[in-house]
Amino acid sequence: MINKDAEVLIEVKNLKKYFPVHKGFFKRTTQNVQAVDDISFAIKRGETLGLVGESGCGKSTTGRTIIRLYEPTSGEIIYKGTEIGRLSQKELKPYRKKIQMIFQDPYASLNARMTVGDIIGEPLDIHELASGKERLEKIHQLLHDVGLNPDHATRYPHEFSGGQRQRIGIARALAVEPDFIICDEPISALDVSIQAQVVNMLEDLQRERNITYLFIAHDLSMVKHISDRIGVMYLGKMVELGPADDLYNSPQHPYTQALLSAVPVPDPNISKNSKRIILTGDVPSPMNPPSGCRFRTRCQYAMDICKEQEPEFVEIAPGRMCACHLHKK
Amino acid sequence: MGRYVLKRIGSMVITLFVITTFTFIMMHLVPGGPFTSEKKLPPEIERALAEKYNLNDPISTQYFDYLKGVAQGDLGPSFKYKGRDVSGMIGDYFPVSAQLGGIAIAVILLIGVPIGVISALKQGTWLDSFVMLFAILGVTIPSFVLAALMIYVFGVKLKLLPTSRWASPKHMVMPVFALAAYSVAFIARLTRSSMLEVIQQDYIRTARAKGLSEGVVVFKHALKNALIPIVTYIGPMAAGILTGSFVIEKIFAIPGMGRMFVESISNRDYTVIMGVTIFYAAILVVMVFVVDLVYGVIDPRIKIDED
Amino acid sequence: MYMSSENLLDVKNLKTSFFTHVGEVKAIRGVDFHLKKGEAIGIVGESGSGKSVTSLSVMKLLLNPGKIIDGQILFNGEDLATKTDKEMQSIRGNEISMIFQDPMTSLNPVYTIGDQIMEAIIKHQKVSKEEARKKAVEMLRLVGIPSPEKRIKQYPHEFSGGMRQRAMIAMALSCEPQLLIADEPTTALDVTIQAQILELMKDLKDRLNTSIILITHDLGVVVDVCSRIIVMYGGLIMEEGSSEEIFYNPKHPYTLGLLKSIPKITEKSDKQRLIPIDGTPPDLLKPPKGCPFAPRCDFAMRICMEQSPEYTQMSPTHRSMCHLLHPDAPSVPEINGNMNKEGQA
Amino acid sequence: MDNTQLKNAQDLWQPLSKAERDADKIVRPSMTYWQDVWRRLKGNKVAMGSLIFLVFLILVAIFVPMFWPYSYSDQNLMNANQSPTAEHIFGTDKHGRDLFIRVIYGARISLTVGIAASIINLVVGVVYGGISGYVGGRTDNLMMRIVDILYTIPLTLYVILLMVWLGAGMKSILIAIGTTYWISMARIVRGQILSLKEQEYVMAARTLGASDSRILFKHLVPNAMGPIIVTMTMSIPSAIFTEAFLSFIGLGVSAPKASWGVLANDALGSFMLYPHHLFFPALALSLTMLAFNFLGDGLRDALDPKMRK
Amino acid sequence: GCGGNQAAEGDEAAGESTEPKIVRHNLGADPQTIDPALNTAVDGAIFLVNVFEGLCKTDENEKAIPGMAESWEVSEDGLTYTFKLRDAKWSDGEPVKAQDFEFAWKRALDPTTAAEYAYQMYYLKGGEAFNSGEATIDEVGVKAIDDKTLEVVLESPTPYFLELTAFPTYFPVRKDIVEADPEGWALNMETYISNGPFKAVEWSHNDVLKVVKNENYYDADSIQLDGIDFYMIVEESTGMSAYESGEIDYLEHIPTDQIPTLQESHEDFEIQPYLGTYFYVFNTTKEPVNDPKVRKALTLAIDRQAIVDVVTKGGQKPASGFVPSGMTLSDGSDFREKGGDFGIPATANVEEAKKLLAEAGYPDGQGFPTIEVMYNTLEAHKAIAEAIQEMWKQNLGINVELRNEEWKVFQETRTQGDFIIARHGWIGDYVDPMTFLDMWLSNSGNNDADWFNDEYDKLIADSKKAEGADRDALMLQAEKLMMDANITMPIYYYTKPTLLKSYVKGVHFSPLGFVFYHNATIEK
Ligand SMILES: Nc1ncnc2c1ncn2[C@@H]1O[C@H](COP(=O)(O)OP(=O)(O)OP(=O)(O)O)[C@@H](O)[C@H]1O
Ligand SMILES: Nc1ncnc2c1ncn2[C@@H]1O[C@H](COP(=O)(O)OP(=O)(O)OP(=O)(O)O)[C@@H](O)[C@H]1O
Ligand SMILES: [Mg+2]
Ligand SMILES: [Mg+2]
Repeated sequence: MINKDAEVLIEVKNLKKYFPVHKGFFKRTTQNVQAVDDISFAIKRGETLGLVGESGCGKSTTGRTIIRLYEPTSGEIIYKGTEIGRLSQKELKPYRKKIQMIFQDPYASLNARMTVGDIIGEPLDIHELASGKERLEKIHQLLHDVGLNPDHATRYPHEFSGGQRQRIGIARALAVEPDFIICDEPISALDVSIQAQVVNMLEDLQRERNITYLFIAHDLSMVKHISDRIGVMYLGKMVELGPADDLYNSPQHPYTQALLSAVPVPDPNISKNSKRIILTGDVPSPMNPPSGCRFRTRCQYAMDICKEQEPEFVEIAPGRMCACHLHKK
Repeated sequence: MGRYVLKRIGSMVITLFVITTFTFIMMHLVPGGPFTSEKKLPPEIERALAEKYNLNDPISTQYFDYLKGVAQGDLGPSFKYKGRDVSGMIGDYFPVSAQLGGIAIAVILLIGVPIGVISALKQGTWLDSFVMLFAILGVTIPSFVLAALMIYVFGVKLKLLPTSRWASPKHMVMPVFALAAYSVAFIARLTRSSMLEVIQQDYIRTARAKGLSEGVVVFKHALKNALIPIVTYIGPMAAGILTGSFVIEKIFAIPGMGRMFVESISNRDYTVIMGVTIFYAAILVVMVFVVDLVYGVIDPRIKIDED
Repeated sequence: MYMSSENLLDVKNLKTSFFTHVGEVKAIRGVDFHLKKGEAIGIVGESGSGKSVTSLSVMKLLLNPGKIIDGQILFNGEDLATKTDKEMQSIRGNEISMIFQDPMTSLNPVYTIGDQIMEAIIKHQKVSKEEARKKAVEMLRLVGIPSPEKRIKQYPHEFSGGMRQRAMIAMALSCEPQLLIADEPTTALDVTIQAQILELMKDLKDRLNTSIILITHDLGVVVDVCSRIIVMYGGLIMEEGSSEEIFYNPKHPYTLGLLKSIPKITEKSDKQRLIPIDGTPPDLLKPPKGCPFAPRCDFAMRICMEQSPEYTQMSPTHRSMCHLLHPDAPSVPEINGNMNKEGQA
Repeated sequence: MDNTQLKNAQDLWQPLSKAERDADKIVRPSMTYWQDVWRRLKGNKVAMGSLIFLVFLILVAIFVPMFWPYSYSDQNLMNANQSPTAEHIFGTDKHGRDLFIRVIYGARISLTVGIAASIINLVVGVVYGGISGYVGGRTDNLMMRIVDILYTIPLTLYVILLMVWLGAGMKSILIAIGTTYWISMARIVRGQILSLKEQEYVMAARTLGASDSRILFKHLVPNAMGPIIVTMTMSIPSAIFTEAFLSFIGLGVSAPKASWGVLANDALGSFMLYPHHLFFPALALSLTMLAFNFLGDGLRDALDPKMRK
Repeated sequence: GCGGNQAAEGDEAAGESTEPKIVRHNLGADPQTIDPALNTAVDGAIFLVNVFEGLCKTDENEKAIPGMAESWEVSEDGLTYTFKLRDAKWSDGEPVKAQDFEFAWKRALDPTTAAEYAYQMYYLKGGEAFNSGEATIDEVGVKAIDDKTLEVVLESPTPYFLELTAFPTYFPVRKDIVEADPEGWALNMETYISNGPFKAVEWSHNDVLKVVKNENYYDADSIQLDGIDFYMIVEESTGMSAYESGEIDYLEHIPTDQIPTLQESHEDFEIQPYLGTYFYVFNTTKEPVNDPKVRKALTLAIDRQAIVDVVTKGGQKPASGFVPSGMTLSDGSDFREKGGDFGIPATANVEEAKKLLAEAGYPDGQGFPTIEVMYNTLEAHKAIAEAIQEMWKQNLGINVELRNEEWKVFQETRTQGDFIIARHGWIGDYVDPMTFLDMWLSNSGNNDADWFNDEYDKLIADSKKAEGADRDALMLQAEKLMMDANITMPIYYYTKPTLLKSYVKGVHFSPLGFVFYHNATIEK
């Protein structure tokens, strides 16, 4: 489905995002939240990369840093060969058309006081893509594209169901005809039947327009369904990355294993027989992550080395990367 | 925490300095001086007065001398009240204003908050509409009209209460009420809207689900959460009320600081204007600071020493 | 139909409405179900189908415009619907506890976790503060919160989402209720924390013989904990049955639609399209006079728009409300046949 | 089941096509935001009553002086201090002027002051508070300290200065009120913006490349409209009374023109003897304020699309 | 629903004869000082005349009678006065000495004291020179010959000098006490030693100033009151309420609107004379009032009777000359009556006014520019201005606009001549026409009309040297000159409406605004 030789659309190199915690008399930065700590990956045109991990591990931060809602602390964000991590907001404006985002919360990400038409029309206005009658036609076209009725343009977000709202968000993202869309948990807030509607639509759009996705979610079955490759994050680090099926069938990192075992299976027979790896202990604070491997405090295989040395993120099989001392030969 | 307090005190001092400077400049820009009077003084007398109060010095010198004095805790002599100094005058009048204001604040809280709570709980009932109608009227009817009406009814007609002065608890009833009315109304509206919001919160439902009685739910769980906007309003309001209301003090002939301040402006009593402004500003910035501290007490999520 | 004497909870023809200024929102339009001691049932359904309102009705915690307008809620044989607020206070938190949908907002942010747990214990068990504290610590330990002695002094915002959820559970269980209502206890959590909580609930059910109503739209979660499932839609129960019956032998197009729309993590990568249920839920201000699901139902018939279907009982535990089950109806293989092979395997 | 249904029982079991299923979906007429606000407002009886009252008052203030037999300045000293009669329905004041027409004329001034002040207040307060809250950090701190300072500087001094520099008149009043009245609005808007700016729809707008001013004024301010309107309506009476105070210092419109605040102030000394001097202006003011408050509450609801149905 | 009057009676002021006889007098504002040398205000003076006593006192006709001075001699040239002091004591029992007077007067003139009313003592030889630093303290013409003899030398003969010695600035102070704490002695009631019928015991600022009978007063036996409480209720309507509810016995700032009803029905109400003129001043350098005809027309076009009857209501008299009545000439006749009315009737003379206006080039008011009338912010001034505005409009067909300013700003504006017509008022400092006439001297700081007339200056200068009938004639001539020039538009002569409880008897009011409780008593 993905052309193996397709060009790399977006590449992230050694991306770090620390949030300063201010304290004290002169507002000195005394501590950092290491929300994203040195992660690298690349996504090819037309590909979907899934990103999973525990709550608070830095998935959203990764997405938001790529789209430059946050200033990266260090590292590079390369879009079609251009470094965009350091551009000013002004220089960034043309790229705002190319990279778009769909937000987690379909309720909060639409301004309740704007009509759907104005919400979808806003990117057109900002980038002066269309005006007057043309603008209206474009809005109607977009609504049609995401499976809504052009009549809906004069309604307000709260008059729609969650799934429909998420479609409005998608129509807004599509208005500028982007190449790359970051989907930050676009379906987590929706119920199952509506999740399916949205996922289907994303897939259709990808097929028609060759759009590239970074798909963030914690619902592993859905991520697996939509993604070509999946990255697993833990406490600001990428711990495993590989093709969706391979990763599911043979998870290599202990955290990935725990994660997969915890997925509830909607099937009474399987559910009753499955065994779970229940993680013990709490998620360590990203303000002072554990030394060495960040997962070691909750890892059932933790060894001495895990405490001393941080495992490298290396290729352990063709197309599969993992950061764990267990795989060091 | 200690550092935070230091930092806040630093910014208070800067704010006070700017206020002092502005007031000083404005005061000297305003026409008329302390010795302007209907019968013009002979030039030699004016000269002698200017000499005595250092008004012949360049404005900048006067300003820095004044600041020096203030830094040493000396607010200077009054120009109009012969022989009295500003600190002494504040010492005479502030306690009265503070007493009146303190009681009024207590009344505001003890009446305004429960009224707001009740009308929020009875939202949409006649009780609610009735209370809110009064609240709007309370905001609409200015305190001087209210005071005059009360004096007429309770002082002159019914002879229940003394009309003026500040001597016994009986003397306090009307001024306190006239002073509190507006804020009672305001607080009631504020409390109501804030309670309406809180009462719908999930954690109130949780409290009910625990089987707690309605009183505990409302006054322990809901009210504390609804206090933030109330406290925000009360801070600056308290500074204003404690330092005295000109209108109330004048109408009820109460020897307070509000009266003194407005009179000092009409008198162009420079040092008094400055002294009271600084005093008021100091109370205000302290109040704003106290509000911030209280935020932290009420709501543990608010971290005051990280801004 | 049921031996009501065995039942801890027996809800009969419950109707609940919200009297808003735009009109009456008929959120629950006649719901019957029951629950035995030590039993866990799941309520599933789309957003807005009335799951939360049902549970809030049982607790009698509906907010202002909401009113129970008809029906009985028999708890241990007593009708909660006719009880006063005062009488309910001794039942709530004591005999029936509830875990609310959103753990982030369901704890009072201005009191410590300990305060909030102890409050209920002191109120219902009439113990001293010190004993209540001990009990609270013990409860927190039970739900797996490390060093509970320290944690008890912290405020909700100092807890992670999963910890808050567990604190809520500790609070709900602190008085050892006979009935626990858990309203979407895990929606906001990621799978690993969700797994911990589900484990805990099963454990409590087994150890304390607590009855559980688990409300969710995540079918995987229901299957994990519950033996019986109620499927709600538009304020009505569409179908009810044991988990096996619901999963392998659904008799309602809505249940079928729900099941079809979930991707299977076990599926191979030859990707199939997901099969969603198109359309939107009904407007409960003007509930359709026929079957509420009819406008979205692929098999809808004229009668479905005209007339509300009756329940058809398939087995002692399995019933469904669909015109397709009527003998006159045309046969639809998905419903009338046993379509799910796995069920027989 | 009744008979009619049984008759075409066969028909009843016919599967429906998709189009038929969609047939009874309710289609809402399409309207613009403002049409919608207006429609919602119309549904609110109290708010509409208030609006009608205010419009009526404004019309009366504009047109009644044109045909009323007396003007606000016509004196008849021999007729002073009359109680209401058929001839002078509100009675006369101490110069024997018709109190009714003076109250009506006062409405022109007080309403202009009240409305204009709240508009200035709205514009300055919202922009200032909006910028302070939106930009945040040091700018916010600085801007809020400036607000503290403005709040503390003696108003009387400031107003006297204005009077000396600008002279009396409506313009000066508006400047005086406009420069000092927006402070509480600024504080409130700032608070709202601080909490709103972290919302996801703001992030969304930013990813679209929206400029800061667009985000502030198209996204944030409309969402803070509730508290803004409440603050605005609550500030109208104090603006009207501040005008009376300004007139006292000499900044106001010159006598014999008189606003409600001035009428009420002047009547205070003699209200025991001539209660009607105080009663009518105070009544006009209170009714107007009630109307503004109810209209404000209604408008707040109407501006919120969630109240639609 | 309560007992009405009875309740109040039983409350505080129950009329038992054993009760101390204390009058509760509302002073209004808190005195800015009660140091006799520094006081400039009437409220302070009301207090001072009851606790201090000068060389002379004044009788009911405002003529000097012996006070601290038993007797006096005046030299032929009228320049040297020799006072013989009686055996009087200070309130602490010390004797009152001539040195106390010398000290007090020199202190008032001393530039370092910076007394605003020092000019009240410029009559003393070398007084003005010392005050402006051009002479030494020893050159001032006051000297204690011995403990009981005081010699005073004047700059020029001053017929009203004896009355001046009854004025508070001339009161003696105790040298030892004042020198010990020159600023603070008058604030601490312990050190506030006085020599009058009462002595101060408590001063709670802005609230009450209490005095009690001074047992050391030489005439203590005739003092029947036990004390006076001076209250400070500023707000007129509150004062009125306090009076009505029986909290105070004396009130003099009465809300205007209440006066007619009080006058009709209240036995306590009385209108006292008050030496002052309320007038508008024209800026004689500004168009169009630089034309005397215009000024005259404006002066004639207002109905003063209507103003006092309907607007001010305090029993004021319409003013037709600048100097108010109440001051006698050497032959005992009233200055005002002698001076005549300059053709200014109590009601408007519209015809004459119109004629003059037409002569000035504005027939029927046509072409008359819209000018501004200024007043300082006060309800009473506004009411008068509004009435006058309307009268001019109706009678002359001219439009004027009203403008009000804050008091101090207004004074600056008026001094700087930044006006066309401005409200003015003048209260006499002493009971002699000169206190009104010398304000229009070319070198007077109070000549806001900017009217400079050499002839006038000469008349006044001559009158200061003259005596008896000559002096009277010169002053009358001067007033006529100034009135004919129409630089002012007199409106009314002040009065002082008062409310005094009928059980308080024997209170004396002076036209300078002072209230004497020397012979007062309470009879209930
Ligand atoms: N603006 C911010 N300031 C400070 N810390 C932040 C900020 N945004 C995120 N963080 C911190 O960064 C870490 C990663 O947050 P992020 O939102 O990226 O997690 P996530 O993986 O998206 O989690 P979830 O699944 O809950 O959405 C968290 O510890 C969070 O507290
Ligand atoms: N306070 C209220 N006022 C009006 N309608 C309400 C109110 N609360 C709930 N409803 C309506 O009742 C219906 C049922 O809501 P309920 O909360 O039970 O849904 P749910 O099944 O719990 O959905 P979710 O999965 O989103 O929690 C909905 O249509 C909702 O709009
Ligand atoms: Mg996230
Ligand atoms: Mg729910």
